[in-house]
Amino acid sequence: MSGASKDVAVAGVGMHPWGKWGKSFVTYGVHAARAALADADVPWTDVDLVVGGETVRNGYGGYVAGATFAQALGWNGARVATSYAACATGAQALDTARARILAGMCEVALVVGADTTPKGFLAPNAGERWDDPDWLRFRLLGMTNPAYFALYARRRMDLYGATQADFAQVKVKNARHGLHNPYARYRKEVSVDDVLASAVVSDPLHLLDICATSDGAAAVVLTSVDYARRHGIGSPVRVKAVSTVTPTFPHTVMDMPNLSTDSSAVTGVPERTFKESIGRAAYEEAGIGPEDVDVAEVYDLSTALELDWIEDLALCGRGEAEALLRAGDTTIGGRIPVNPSGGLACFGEAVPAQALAQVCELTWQLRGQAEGRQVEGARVGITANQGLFGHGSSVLLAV
Amino acid sequence: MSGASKDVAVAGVGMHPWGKWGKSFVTYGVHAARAALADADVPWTDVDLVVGGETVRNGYGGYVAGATFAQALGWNGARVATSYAACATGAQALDTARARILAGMCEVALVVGADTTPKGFLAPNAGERWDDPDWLRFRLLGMTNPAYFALYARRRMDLYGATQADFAQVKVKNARHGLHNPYARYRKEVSVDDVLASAVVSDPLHLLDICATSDGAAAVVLTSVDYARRHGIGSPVRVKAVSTVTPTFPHTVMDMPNLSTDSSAVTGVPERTFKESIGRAAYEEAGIGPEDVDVAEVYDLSTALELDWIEDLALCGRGEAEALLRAGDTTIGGRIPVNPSGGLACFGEAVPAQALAQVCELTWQLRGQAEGRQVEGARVGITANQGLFGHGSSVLLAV
Amino acid sequence: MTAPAIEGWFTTGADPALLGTRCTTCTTVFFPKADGFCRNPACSGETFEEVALSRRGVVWSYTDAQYQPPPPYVPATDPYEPFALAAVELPEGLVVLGQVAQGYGVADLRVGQEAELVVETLYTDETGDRTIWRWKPVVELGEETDQ
Amino acid sequence: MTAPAIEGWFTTGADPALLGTRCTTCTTVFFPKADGFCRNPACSGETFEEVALSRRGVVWSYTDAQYQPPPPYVPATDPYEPFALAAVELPEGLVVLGQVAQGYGVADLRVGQEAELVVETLYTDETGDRTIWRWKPVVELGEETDQ
Ligand SMILES: [Zn+2]
Ligand SMILES: [Zn+2]
Repeated sequence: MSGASKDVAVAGVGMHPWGKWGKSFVTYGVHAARAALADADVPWTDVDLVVGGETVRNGYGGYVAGATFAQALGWNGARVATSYAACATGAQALDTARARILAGMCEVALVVGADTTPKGFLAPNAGERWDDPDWLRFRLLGMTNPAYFALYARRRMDLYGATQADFAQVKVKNARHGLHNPYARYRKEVSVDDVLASAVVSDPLHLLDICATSDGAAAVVLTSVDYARRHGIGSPVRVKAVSTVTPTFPHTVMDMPNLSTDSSAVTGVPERTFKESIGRAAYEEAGIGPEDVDVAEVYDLSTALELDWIEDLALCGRGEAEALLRAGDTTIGGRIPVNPSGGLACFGEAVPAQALAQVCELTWQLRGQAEGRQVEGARVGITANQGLFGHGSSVLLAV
Repeated sequence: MSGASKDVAVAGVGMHPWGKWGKSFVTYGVHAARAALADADVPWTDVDLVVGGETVRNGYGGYVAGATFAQALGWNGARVATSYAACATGAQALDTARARILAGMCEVALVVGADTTPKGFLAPNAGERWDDPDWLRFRLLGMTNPAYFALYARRRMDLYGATQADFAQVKVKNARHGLHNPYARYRKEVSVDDVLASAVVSDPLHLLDICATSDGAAAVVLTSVDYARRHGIGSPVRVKAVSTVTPTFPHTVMDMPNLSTDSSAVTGVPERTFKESIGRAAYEEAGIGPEDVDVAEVYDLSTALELDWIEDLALCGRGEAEALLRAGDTTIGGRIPVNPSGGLACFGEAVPAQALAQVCELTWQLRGQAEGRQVEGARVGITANQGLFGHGSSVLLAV
Repeated sequence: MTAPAIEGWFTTGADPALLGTRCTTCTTVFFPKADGFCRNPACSGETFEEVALSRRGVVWSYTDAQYQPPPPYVPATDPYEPFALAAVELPEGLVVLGQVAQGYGVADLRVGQEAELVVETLYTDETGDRTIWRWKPVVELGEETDQ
Repeated sequence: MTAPAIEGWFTTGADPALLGTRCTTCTTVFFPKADGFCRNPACSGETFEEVALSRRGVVWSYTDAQYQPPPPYVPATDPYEPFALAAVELPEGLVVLGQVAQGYGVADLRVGQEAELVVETLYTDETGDRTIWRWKPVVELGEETDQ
């Protein structure tokens, strides 16, 4: 299959502002969907596929999110699908839509992710579940999500000489990036001292190193390149790749919510870690290399994780991300701006919407519409995130 | 796109026997997956996409079923996806795999659905949810699933002259069909008198008119037609269509778990009901008409619903299904055998596996391997089911 | 104190009626009340006005619950007494489910027959009677019996 | 009565060890115990034998829990006392998480340092002490202090 025929067009994107609004995820999702349709100038009745990102904390309607959004927008007979892949949910939903378009089974797809999050710590459902690692890690170890993030952060310190001030600097950068983003929840400058003065949650990470959970929604209208052209969109932002690979056994990097890794004794260690393979698959599918990337949106569940991702995406060598950060290379105006949207630091996490929000931001960036946070001349952008249980995603966009 | 290029091959199918075994859904799913791979003679390491049918009652591992199965089979770096669509889950998962194959993004896909069901009535989760119709229907009306089935059954009686003995006859037929099916849970003849002597659950339906819930699993290996040919499968069973349409507003047939229908006053009634449109979309996609169908597997949540489906699939005119049944046309050996597997009557319902089990049965039928229940000379088969919230599916297979 | 089992779904006066909403753009009626966005796919309306639905309609189908439904259903009596259910099509072009009025069962019903909305007690809790809408078969003149 | 917080995951004698399983086909070791199917994708093994894992390994990383984790974590003390956590790579080629032995904190740890498995009390309930495996830093000779 030739490169061109593997493209689909991003005809429109839309979001509901992130925050804690106390409304139903359906309201957020429909708001974002209507915004994306308006952005694309595509009528709802033209949509022939709706893909929902599932939310598992909002009753039956959340399990069948695709159908819930389709009904709320008004049953129009479209095909429907609902995807779940933890934090990679939005990218999986996008890929489901992309595949149907590339297969000639659909012309206009609407992809929606939205969440209403509970207050406080993310903790497992009630009940005793002695065969569920997500329950056991709390019961046997008291291992919270931030504790996993902290393991990765500490490795950077001991192996590469990272400091807590470096981690804080990621937050400072992202807070500044998000200042003018109308969809961001937190729009306020933060100093290194602010971060270091906040409470330590799991050493070496402070409260301000760790992202919050938010309500939010994002939507993307994907179309065939043909439909976009007929619709008057001559040079749309294009999806060049969506990576949804799983790990290769043995998966040797400690992964939330597991209590252990696979053993490498018999089979040896794979050439790439799971997170490295996520980006690699996207580059291979797109025929685009890391050296071509102008801007990246990565999953900064913690500040230190942003540094991991920069290396996992091969935007610099292993152990070099702190140098990039200190040189201002990852700031807007630098060599390779990372999280110009402000990232999770400014948004907070809204699981099924997050990977789609990254695509929204890159679309605005590649169109030159990211007012107040524009990466000048950006033509290629990449996203990355990782979910639980071997899920992760990377979306490569180009104009 | 030409007809031929829209086909994918069913290279292998496999199941775990239905029943109440008290094991994890993962065990059932891996068993079925390995059986399907063995049937296809495809090594697991050749699989480049795993699609799981989600189960929402088995903890986090059930939410990410695709990844759970991929990990249990051994991380092999394949792409992964997880679909949810209530009772249509398996067909949605199949369609996700098919689209990626047709898009040239994948050659060998493994689709797995498995469930471990709780004992007793299906009831909503605990807690008060005043905006969830699935909770409200119990709280305000005491409306159980069988009560919805009973509404449809009663309409057949008042409008078309169906009798309770007709409904019982569906059970008698399906029980006989399933006698020799090694995957069926119930393999025992039943008489009309047995059905009529069982307790009335929701008038006019007796206990034996309504299907049970079961543990079970089914898996399908889908490949490109090209891969199948290279692999030595010259004339595989082919997936000709997968219909996953949503309703068209107004959806005017009372649908579980809703308390009401849409209003048709402003827009008028759509040309086809939702269930009619499910089959219609499959026929249109396949370029095959109801007159070409040799065998059907339909979702007999109740005996009376089988009669509805026969008409919804246009295998006879509206109100004529009882005549078909009475003439023995829907029995193996008749004009258009329905549920030669024994149907839900013999299996019980295992939500994410059910639509895939239908595909397994039709594959065996079209290959001539349905020992003891073979529909002679079957070359075209269709499945149908309906989930909650505007989900439904129909898969059209041909050899 | 007597109060509806759910707030704002129906009126409780002499001529009780279901309360829906009507889209101010396309006039489509919704029950239960729609809010936020109109579900007519051809309409982008976002404002609704409350509307009382017709009190009479035609039976679309009916059944009963011979076993006690699981929670969150709250049984009205102990031991459990079966009740009937009906789906009734209103002149507004929609079908609404409801329990059937006390004293009536499936033998009193027929597809196509007229039914009228009444309000009765669903269950009683520590604060008093919780009421709900129900469908009462309209019996033809001369067949009326005292319920 | 003292008993493990989870059955069959570790031994509790003088030299306690984690209990995993080894695939009898490909010899790959799993902890927690694998059963049913081997997770090595190149192996179709379905039988496993129990195996005790090495008691010493090398610290892969470490952290602590400065706030009380939510349930199902059971706090050992009231008020809550923070504890450290470590991921330790064993010679069997896998990394296993554990709390850090009592008396040690992140200041006592370093990536690459040796650690040894001990069994200590996780919490106490109505039936007695519930024990768990923990990682104890192996302090170099001359640096040993009395814990
Ligand atoms: Zn309207
Ligand atoms: Zn093995």
